[in-house]
Amino acid sequence: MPRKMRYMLDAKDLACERGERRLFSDISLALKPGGFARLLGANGSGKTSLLRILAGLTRPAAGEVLWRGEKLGDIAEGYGREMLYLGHAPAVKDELSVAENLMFSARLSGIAASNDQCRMALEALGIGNLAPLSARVLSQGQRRRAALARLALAVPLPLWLLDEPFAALDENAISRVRALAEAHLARGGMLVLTSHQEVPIAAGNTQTVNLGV
Amino acid sequence: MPRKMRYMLDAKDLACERGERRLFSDISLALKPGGFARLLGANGSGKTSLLRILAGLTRPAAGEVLWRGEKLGDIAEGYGREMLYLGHAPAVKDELSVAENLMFSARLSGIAASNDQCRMALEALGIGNLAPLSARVLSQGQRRRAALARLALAVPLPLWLLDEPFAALDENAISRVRALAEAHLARGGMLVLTSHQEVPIAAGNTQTVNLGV
Amino acid sequence: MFSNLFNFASPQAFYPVAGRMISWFGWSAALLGVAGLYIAFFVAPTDATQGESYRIIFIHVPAAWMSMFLYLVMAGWAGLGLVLNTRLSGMMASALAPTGAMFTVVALVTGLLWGKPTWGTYWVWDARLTSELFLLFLYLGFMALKEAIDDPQRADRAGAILALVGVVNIPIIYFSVQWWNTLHQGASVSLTRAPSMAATMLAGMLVMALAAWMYSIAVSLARVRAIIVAREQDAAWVRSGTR
Amino acid sequence: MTAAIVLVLRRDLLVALRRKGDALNVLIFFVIVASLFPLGTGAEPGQLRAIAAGVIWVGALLAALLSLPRLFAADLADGTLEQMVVSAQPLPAVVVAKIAAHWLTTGLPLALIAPLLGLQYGLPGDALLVLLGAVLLGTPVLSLIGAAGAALTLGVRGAAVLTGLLVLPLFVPALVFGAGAVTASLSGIAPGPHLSLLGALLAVSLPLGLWATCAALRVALD
Amino acid sequence: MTAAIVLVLRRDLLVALRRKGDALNVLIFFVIVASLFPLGTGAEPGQLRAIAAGVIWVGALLAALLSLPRLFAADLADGTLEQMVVSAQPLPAVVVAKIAAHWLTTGLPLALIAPLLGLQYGLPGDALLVLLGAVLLGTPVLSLIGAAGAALTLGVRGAAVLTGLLVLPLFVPALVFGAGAVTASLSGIAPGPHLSLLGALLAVSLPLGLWATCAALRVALD
Ligand code: HEM
Ligand SMILES: Nc1ncnc2c1ncn2[C@@H]1O[C@H](COP(=O)(O)OP(=O)(O)OP(=O)(O)O)[C@@H](O)[C@H]1O
Ligand SMILES: Nc1ncnc2c1ncn2[C@@H]1O[C@H](COP(=O)(O)OP(=O)(O)OP(=O)(O)O)[C@@H](O)[C@H]1O
Ligand SMILES: [Mg+2]
Ligand SMILES: [Mg+2]
Repeated sequence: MPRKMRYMLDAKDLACERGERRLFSDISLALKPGGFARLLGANGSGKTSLLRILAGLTRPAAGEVLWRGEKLGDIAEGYGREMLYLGHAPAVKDELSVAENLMFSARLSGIAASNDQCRMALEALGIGNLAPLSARVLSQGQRRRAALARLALAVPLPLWLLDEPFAALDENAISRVRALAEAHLARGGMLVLTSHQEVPIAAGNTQTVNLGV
Repeated sequence: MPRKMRYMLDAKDLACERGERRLFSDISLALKPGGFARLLGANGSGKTSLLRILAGLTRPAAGEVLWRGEKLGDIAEGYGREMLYLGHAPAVKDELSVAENLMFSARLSGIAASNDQCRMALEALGIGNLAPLSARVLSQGQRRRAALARLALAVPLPLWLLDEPFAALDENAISRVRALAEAHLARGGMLVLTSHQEVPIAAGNTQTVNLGV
Repeated sequence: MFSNLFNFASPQAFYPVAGRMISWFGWSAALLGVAGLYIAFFVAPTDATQGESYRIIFIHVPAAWMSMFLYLVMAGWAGLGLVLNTRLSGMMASALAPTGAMFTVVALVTGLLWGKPTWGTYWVWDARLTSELFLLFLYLGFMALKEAIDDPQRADRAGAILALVGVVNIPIIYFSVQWWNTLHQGASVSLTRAPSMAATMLAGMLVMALAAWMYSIAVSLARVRAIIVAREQDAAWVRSGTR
Repeated sequence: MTAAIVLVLRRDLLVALRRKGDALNVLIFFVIVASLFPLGTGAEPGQLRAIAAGVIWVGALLAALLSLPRLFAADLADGTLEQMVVSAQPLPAVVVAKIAAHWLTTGLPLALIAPLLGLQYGLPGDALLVLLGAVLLGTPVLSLIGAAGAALTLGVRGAAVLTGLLVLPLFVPALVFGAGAVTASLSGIAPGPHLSLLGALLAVSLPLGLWATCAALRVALD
Repeated sequence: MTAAIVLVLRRDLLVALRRKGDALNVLIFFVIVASLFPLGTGAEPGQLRAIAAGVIWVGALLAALLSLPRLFAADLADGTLEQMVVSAQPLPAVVVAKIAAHWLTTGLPLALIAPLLGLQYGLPGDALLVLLGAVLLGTPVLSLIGAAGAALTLGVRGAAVLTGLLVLPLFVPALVFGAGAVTASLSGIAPGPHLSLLGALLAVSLPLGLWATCAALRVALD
């Protein structure tokens, strides 16, 4: 019980199997408000798999993930209202404009953002001028930025799970994302991310999970 | 005539338009054997577009690209036998094994690689053990490595055009790719690449093309 | 809390048990089969209207019954696996499918052969025949789907969903003769009514049905053992030869 | 719940609107299938009328099938699907909305054009009405079952064909009752029983299809 | 040139055959389609024989259409297509190989099983032969035109509408002549003219389809 109360996100003794092969086992991770965890490991070590387990997308082969003391499977959409997961597929639809994309994905996370707020979120990522363009014409980095603009709207969501958020971004974009992450942590949010790039993020409480080779 | 003879790849006064908007103009770039060019610029500045023009995939709005003194359009597959282009899509088929993927894409570039050579190429990228696996199960970084294994076989091709080769790679993989690139330059190959990550590459003759914001 | 109750559901525990059971069921199947065929071809009298051709019934009806019954069993295992996440269930479902498909084919083929002398045609598009054909497609779809998915656990779960949805076809086959008026005859063996056929015929059919049952169990157990070995290649108990 | 349905429905319809060709393809395919028969069978009015319902229904089945691969595959590839599963909205609501969008862009147009085709085949007025009713009741069944099939085959090579293999057998009852209703009305029998069977089918496939689709989507992402 | 064709053909066939069931699925699917029609239209032997050719052709058309989306779209999305265009191999060779692979995995199996289905529908022996010939001549046309359509739909906005309007109507002559040949042979008329029209169609669509596909692919990548 005490552990439940102290940690918002509490992952205990997780193990993951892929194609009959055990990727990792006995991985534990616990976050309080303001906590930041960085997942490290070589290519293929299981960082993405771990993040998907934390997001409730994949079932762990062993162990369990608790959010506010409850098991993930039992809370379903309740968790979705408090957690933002960004995988490496940007979830940006070619057929919609950049602004429409952002608006719909914010609503999907339960955030009713006005047009102005969407605009400002895009500006926070430096792509305000692209808002009316069809997402089809975006460059690789612009597409990632369009996906990351969700972060600027996700202020009410306490937990962010980000998979390689800095890949394909230029320096300017990296520092913008970093600023968003630090602001999130400063206001008591929690953040788990994977990144091969060494981007320092200031947090009161940082932990590192190393999945090895 | 003298310019034609001195440079293998000679791109003159290139301009690129996308959706009625001029991305860049008056960009020139010329490479001799052993020459290395790094394309810089913010997200959306046109690096990928420029690389695709050099590969002959996109037609420039102005200017022309000469290879061994001949215009690209006139030589078609002849150019394909001397140039390797790796875009940010890895061109790795889920349905084939990692080894089969490599074998077929090498053949497509006109390189008849034996099974052993393929194996060694995969080992050069540190994924020799994944050779028989279906590409579907690869992680993001492993997939990029599988695509980059082509470099280890592309020794006979004098020109390499690489779009963000270091994205999603861990440190170990980055240094392997860097070693391949330096060996290529050292034996008189030419290399054009874009990268947001600062990866130093030793070359006799380095030039930087900055496409700005 | 189910972990004790379903302890036997671990492939490791099940493997040797299955090994011992196979021969029992195999021999029973053989004996019953011989007895059933003997009744069918030597004891049962010639039919007044259909002559000798009616003897197909001794294969046709048990096969048709098994084709439906095995589907229900397969779907049951699949559903169990989906709910309790036991590995063995998916393997059992996979092992049952080919046998079920085989009996479906037998029912169809014997029906075709029987149709020619009795109805004057091999095939009519009537509801019972068609729904039985679609049972075959369901079996094939189940196997194709499992085959098409690389990850065995994922394949099990996807297959289970399909198998459960397909269960609706079974009542359609069974009641089709009542719901639509068709060429095919209705049920003559019923628990609530006195059987309307000769006692020897009934006995022959029941013995053949039992034989089919034993055969199905034996073959499925053998197949599930093969699947266990193939899937658990990495597991230590297979490598150490405890089997 | 309703908010979530409206949200996803609006989004899917917007995407469909931007790619009008897809819906149009389905419609054109349907018309071609249906008009091929007068060409192929040597147009005898009596014969035509007899097969009209069957042809139109088969056309509807095939058209529905044709549009299935698009239902989830694009969403899976670009990451939208995983966003939907981890979202704040209940998955069944998302799935209901996606199926509704599918029906609105394929089933409904087919239902609206079916009486025209029936006219072409010389069906009398009341049979046309029955046809319209049957297609309106039956196409949602196709969308529901089809969605389950599409979800089951997500990420699988040759998915389109596999989907066909899986769902066509389950489509058959809709075909039988749907065509049966029209044939009955042509022979002067009341089509009511057939239509209520179709309704029952819809009532069964609604929960079943939804459950299977949600379950299969979770499996596909695991 | 030949080496390039063999290379891409082998690769595509390997991709197709990696799933053992893939080609088989096409067949089973086709059989299901063919079984649906009699179910919907009622089951009189005379009628069945009359619609047999139409049913088989619609099945072929559907199988072709269903498999088209995966012809180039997957290659575009994963970058294989741009690799093929910048490769050392001539693009027309690559395209020929891809179309041939498509035909070998969809058209050919259909052609081989079509006579069996014809048998099921009660077609006489000579009509079966005509059917086989017609399907063998006609399915490559479907692959060729379909490939051009699939290439046109890649990337270019609004091209989907264009494809629907261009490709499907172009399929119709193949269907008309193909079904016509069988119907003619059934009514005792020589099917020769229909078959030679099919042959002419193939002769026309070969260069046209190839050229259009190559051009469209370059446009899609530009
Ligand atoms: C391919 C064609 C056929 C198929 C798919 C088929 C299918 C079936 C099925 C599924 C059953 C078991 C259902 C039940 O017990 O109610 C059955 C039983 C039976 N079939 Fe067939 N059948 C076919 C052809 C025939 C023919 C041609 C005859 C003989 C005229 C026939 C006679 C029977 C009889 C007598 C039973 C047992 C019914 C009973 O006693 O319960 N079937 N068939
Ligand atoms: N079905 C499967 N069969 C075998 N191995 C699998 C299967 N699915 C995934 N894997 C393996 O599991 C690992 C997946 O790792 P994951 O995607 O979590 O890696 P990662 O740490 O995120 O790597 P990266 O840095 O490259 O993104 C890979 O090594 C992959 O080969
Ligand atoms: N059809 C179009 N209409 C309008 N703009 C377009 C169109 N196609 C491309 N663009 C624009 O052209 C630019 C393409 O840039 P490109 O992909 O070359 O960028 P990049 O420098 O490689 O960027 P990144 O670092 O993000 O990869 C983007 O700004 C994009 O918005
Ligand atoms: Mg990863
Ligand atoms: Mg780029």
